[in-house]
Amino acid sequence: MSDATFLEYVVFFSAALMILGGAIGVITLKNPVHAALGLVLTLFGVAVQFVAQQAHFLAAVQVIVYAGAIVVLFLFVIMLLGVDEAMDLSIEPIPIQRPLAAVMAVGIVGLVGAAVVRARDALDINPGTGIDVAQETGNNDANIQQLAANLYGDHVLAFQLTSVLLIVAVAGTVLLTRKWPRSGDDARDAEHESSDV
Amino acid sequence: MLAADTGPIGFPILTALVLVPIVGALLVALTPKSRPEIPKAIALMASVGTAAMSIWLLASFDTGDAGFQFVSKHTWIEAWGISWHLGVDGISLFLVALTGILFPIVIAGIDPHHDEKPYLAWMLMLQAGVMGSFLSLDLFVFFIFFEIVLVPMYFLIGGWGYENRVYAATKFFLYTMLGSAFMLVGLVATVWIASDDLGKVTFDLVEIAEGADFAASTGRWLFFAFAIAFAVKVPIFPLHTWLPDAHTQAPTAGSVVLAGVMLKLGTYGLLRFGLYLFPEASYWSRSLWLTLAVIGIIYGAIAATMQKDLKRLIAYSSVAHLGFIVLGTFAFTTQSMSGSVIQMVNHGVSTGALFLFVGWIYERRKTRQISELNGIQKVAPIFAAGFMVVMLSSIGVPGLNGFVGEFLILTGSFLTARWWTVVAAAGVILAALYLLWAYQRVFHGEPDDDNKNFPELRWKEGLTLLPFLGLIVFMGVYPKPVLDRIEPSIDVLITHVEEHTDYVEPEPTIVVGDHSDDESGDDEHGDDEEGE
Amino acid sequence: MIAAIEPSWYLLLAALLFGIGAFGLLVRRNPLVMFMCIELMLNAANLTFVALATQLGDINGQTAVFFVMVVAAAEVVVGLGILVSILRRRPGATADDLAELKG
Amino acid sequence: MADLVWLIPAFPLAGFLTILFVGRRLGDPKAGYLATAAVFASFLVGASIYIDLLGRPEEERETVVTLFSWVPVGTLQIDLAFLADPLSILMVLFVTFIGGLIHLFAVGYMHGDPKFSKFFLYLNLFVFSMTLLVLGENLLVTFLGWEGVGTCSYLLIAFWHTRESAATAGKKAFVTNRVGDWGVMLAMFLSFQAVGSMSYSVLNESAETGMLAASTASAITILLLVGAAGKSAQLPLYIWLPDAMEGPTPVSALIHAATMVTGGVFLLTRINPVIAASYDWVPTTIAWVGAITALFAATIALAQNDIKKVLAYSTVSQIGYMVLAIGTGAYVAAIFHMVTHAAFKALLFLGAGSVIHGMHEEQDMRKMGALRAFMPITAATFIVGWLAIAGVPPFSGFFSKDEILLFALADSVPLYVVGIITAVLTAFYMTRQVIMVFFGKAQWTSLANEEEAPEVAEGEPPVETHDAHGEFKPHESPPIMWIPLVVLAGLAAIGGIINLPSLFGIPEGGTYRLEEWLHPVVEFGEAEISGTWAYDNKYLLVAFAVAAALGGIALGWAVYLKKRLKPWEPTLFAKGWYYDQAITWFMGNPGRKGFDDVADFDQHVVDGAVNGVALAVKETATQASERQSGYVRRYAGVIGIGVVLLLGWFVVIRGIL
Repeated sequence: MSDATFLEYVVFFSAALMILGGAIGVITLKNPVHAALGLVLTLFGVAVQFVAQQAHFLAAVQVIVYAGAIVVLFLFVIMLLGVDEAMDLSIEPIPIQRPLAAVMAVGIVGLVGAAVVRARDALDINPGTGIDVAQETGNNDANIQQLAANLYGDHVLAFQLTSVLLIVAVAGTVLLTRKWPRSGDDARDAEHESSDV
Repeated sequence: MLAADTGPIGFPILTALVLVPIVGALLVALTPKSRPEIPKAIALMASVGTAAMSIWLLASFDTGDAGFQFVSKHTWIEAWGISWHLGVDGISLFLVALTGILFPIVIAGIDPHHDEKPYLAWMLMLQAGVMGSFLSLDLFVFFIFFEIVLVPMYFLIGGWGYENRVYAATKFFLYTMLGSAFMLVGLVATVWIASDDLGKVTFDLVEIAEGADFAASTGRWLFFAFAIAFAVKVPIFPLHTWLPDAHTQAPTAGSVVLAGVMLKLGTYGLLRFGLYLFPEASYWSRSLWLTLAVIGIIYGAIAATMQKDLKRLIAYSSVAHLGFIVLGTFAFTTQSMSGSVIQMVNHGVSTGALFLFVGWIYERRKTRQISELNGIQKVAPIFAAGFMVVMLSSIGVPGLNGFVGEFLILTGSFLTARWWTVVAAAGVILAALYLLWAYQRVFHGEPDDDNKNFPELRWKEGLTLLPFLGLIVFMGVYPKPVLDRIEPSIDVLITHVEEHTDYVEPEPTIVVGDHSDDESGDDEHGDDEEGE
Repeated sequence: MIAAIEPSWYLLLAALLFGIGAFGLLVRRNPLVMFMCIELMLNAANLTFVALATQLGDINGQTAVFFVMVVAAAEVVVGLGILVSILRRRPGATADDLAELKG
Repeated sequence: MADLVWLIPAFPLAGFLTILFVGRRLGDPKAGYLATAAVFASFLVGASIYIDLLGRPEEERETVVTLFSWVPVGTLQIDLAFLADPLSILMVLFVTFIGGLIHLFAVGYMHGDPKFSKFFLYLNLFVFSMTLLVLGENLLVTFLGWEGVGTCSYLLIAFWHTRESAATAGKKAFVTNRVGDWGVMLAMFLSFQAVGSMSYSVLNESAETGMLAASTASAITILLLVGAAGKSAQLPLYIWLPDAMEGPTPVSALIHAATMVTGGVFLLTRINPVIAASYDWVPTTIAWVGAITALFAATIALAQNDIKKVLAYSTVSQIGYMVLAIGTGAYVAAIFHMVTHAAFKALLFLGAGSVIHGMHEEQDMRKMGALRAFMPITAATFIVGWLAIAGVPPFSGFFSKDEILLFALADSVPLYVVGIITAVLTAFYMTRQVIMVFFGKAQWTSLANEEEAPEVAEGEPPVETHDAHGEFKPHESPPIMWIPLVVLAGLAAIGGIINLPSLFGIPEGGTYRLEEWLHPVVEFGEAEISGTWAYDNKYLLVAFAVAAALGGIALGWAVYLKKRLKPWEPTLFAKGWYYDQAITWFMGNPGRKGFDDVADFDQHVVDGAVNGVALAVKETATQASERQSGYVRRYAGVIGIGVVLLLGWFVVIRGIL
């Protein structure tokens, strides 16, 4: 493995800064709209990190699906429900929740970090079949093609099931959020309820 | 021991005995609500069909054969050595027959008063469970049926019972489940440990019992795991308190079935899965069981005497009667164990009939309190006469069925457990006391205003009662056909115990006619010979 | 040749991101923000996947990320649907107000 | 002919079944006649078997008829088998004959009772059971009859069950008998353990050949004595018999005087070789149980005012004599007294029944008197019975009692003294009864107009179609009732001929007929008394016995008729030495409380423990569920801590580092 170039360090650290800054923004900003914007920042940072690791397709999906669709959905819901008023973060109703959270966060980061640091040399480099990289193969679509082959080959069944999952999720959401008639002709309602539940 | 696939006839009758009620239950459950008469018809057909098959089984049972007959064996889960292994021998034959006969009578003769469809479905399910428990020769299959039995009974008590039914049903379920938990652990451990001896994992009862040789300490732990489950089910003192509640709160049919066949799952289990699997441990711990049995006999009788609720009184009398069965089981003689088996059937018949009467009394008077009943014999003499016959059978008057079992148990137990028997025989006095006293308070005297219109025995009730009375008299006068079928299997079981322990079944001290014996004889003749 | 940056750097970054997300999940009461924190944690996981896929030279890691995204999308859809129906009945509810499972 | 012995129980059984199914249709009095006919048919079969046996040599007078195998398990093989031998056939003869007469009497006595047919249903069942008892070839068949008669006794005592006292008396009889049955059952078990059989022949043979150890024989005997004490109403279990007088009078005569209560004596006679094989103290114990009971019951009878209670205690006392005879090895005398007692006591009871009937259900002797003019036949027959029981020669009781006293003296002097005192008392209290009922001044005229008549008009169950009750007047019973009385009086008078002693030139060949007849049965156990002082002085003993009887009568005469002496009837005697009260008190108070305590213990301690466990689980669960705050963030936090701990375990402890 060749040493990283300066540019790569710049990219890594600036992206890391985006990620962590956005994440801290998410958890500290009182207004949920601002928090959502912090999330966008993080997601973009992650996309950058994907690009840096030659996972171009995932980076694109990350931007389109996450930053595009999901965050928009968040914002949409915030606006729909009108919950964008700020919340006082200085109060904590549940006793010792924050120390608990702190212990947990520090514990996870510390332990995982310690493990990663100690194990950095233990991992084999590239024992697998290898990842196609555009620069090396000369094929600009190398990453997409390799991913597609893997997805439609080894994981085709799981892929099919994700489509089922999405349909169920959509259908379930529609059912969940639909407003059912409260009263009125009971018989028809009851039948409705029972057939749907 | 292991015959071919199905037995002398090509038809797998034992499987059918289990499946017909299950299919009946499913069919009943599937019938539409709009046709209330169909479930009854289906239930009757299924149960009568089962009864017919069990009677046919009785008739074609090979009397001299001690082993399992009509064996049906099919591999089910090969990896764990589980197979659908059914068989019947002298010990289970009459319990199977009783199960087969009791249910159609109960289904036809007792009206649940509401929600007949689920009631019938549960009844059939219960029959299948009990049937399966009596027939299984595979530990796994047995356990499944043993547990299945709880579910219908829980719903029958909870759904069709009396004022405190939910409490009673829950108590019944939890208490029995607790015991079964021990058994499940013991069962898995048994199979696991036995696999060392057998070289393979198998749940087959016969293979384990014949092939495995547990170390004494291991066998004792395993035995107790099983025995606790059965002791709760029997119930043996001091694990009996679920029984009065369950009996009192259960609907009439539930009580009849509970007393008639379900309690026998415990005593049958002790014989089949206690003594047969763990002869060493059961022989080693016999003093404990004998003592508990005798305490149960006396204690149950005393507690019965003071009950104010007629149904509760009979429930406590069951505790006493089942004490006799346990006594006979752990006395390890041909007579006592045959007596135990026949007493299981006899107790089922006579106590079942007593519960029928209490149910009828409740239907008429809406009370079971002894203090609110009096003088019934004057207004309903036939009703009273029927009760009297059943009661005398329960007391153990010779010539009626109750006596044969008690007599054999006590005679046999006297050989190996003399002082226990001396005390247990006193339970016979108490049995007369509590039943006659109850009879006097309920039936004798001048009826008061509430009781003077007590309706006489109805035709339908009489017809329901008739099979019980027939069995009571027949089994009391001519028990030989029954005993002939029981004895070979008991002999095999005792031999099995003798092979695994230093126990030797005692013989009579003096054999008259054989004058070659030393004339002076052993002067002590065994006063201390067999005692503990 | 790819990824001159050592994979463990990515892993450390992912651990930090995960820790922040988890911390936020525990301290924020707004259910929407809690959802966002979950997204942060998922992204931390994705980052790990990609980093290890690169290090091990195994495309399956990237495939897993793909699936995680799909599931995340589905989860957000359903979760937000639930939130909408809850908040419609009880406007302004925080996570602490939804304590019906109290024993 | 002896092979047809099964017919003897078959007839009453057939009668029972017939009445069971069509009894109500037959009604009053046909059902009664049917029942009577069934019993007499048994008597005829018994008589022909008797003749058959008589024609055989002595050692062949024993036939076993096996009907079927009853309880066969392993070494225990019990057949439902009958033994026709001199003892059983003798028992059958007197049971069925006297039983038949009592049936006949009952047809008249129970006339008009709404449960007429049921009464004969029970009576036939009783006779069936009684014949099983005496014909049984083994202990178990006897026990079948034993319990059967006990059950019938229960049913018949409680026949008028709407009366609280009758119901209680029935229950008491059954339960007390069960105490005795406990002994019989244990004796059966012991017999099986010792000889592997319950058959009399095996048991007796093993005793005769000396193979039965004395300890076992003693235990069997004592346990059977417990059973006999229950069934034959001996101390300490006699308490049920006086109460049993709550039953209809024919029942008292049949069951509680003539037949059932002698079952214990029969059983002990049946196993006489076993008694002989016992330790010496065993027969002595039996004798003393009998002697003390005889004296004890006689004292109580002195002070009873109920006409049936006197006879009940007298029965206890007389059976005490029989048990005394058993204990002294006088089996023939015991059976002899049993037969004569059956005759005269049945006579006395039926006479009492006739009196009660004539007095419109009055049982208190203080309200009787001078009845001989109104009921001449009853009075005459009653007097015969009185002389017989008092032991006045040549009535039957004299001979049988004399035999017993002879054996008693041969055994020990104290036994004889007790026996003689009892004889005096017997003569005395019977005289008292006869005088109070039939002689003296009529005590009923004054009562009649005041209170008695309306009370009768209300009607106890056996309502007779009497004349109008405006004028109270005792009346003689109808012929169907007095004919049995006359027959029984004849038997009571001349019954002694079956076993005349060789006294006073009684012709050779006429003496000791019963002894010869029973010889094969009691050969082994019968005591040998020839050569003892008592035997050599038997004329003296006869004189003593006659003096005792006449003395007792004279004393009674003087006290109750001539009023020369003040009657001495202490409350202690009237209350039966407070024995019954003590037991009743014990059962009612500490006994009942103990039972209640056990029931409470079950409710609160045993079940309480179960419910306590359930409660503890519930409490713990409630506590635990309060930890469930419902805050999803708290849950997440706890999960997080778990994750940290798990990570810590992997990373630090498992040492990935």
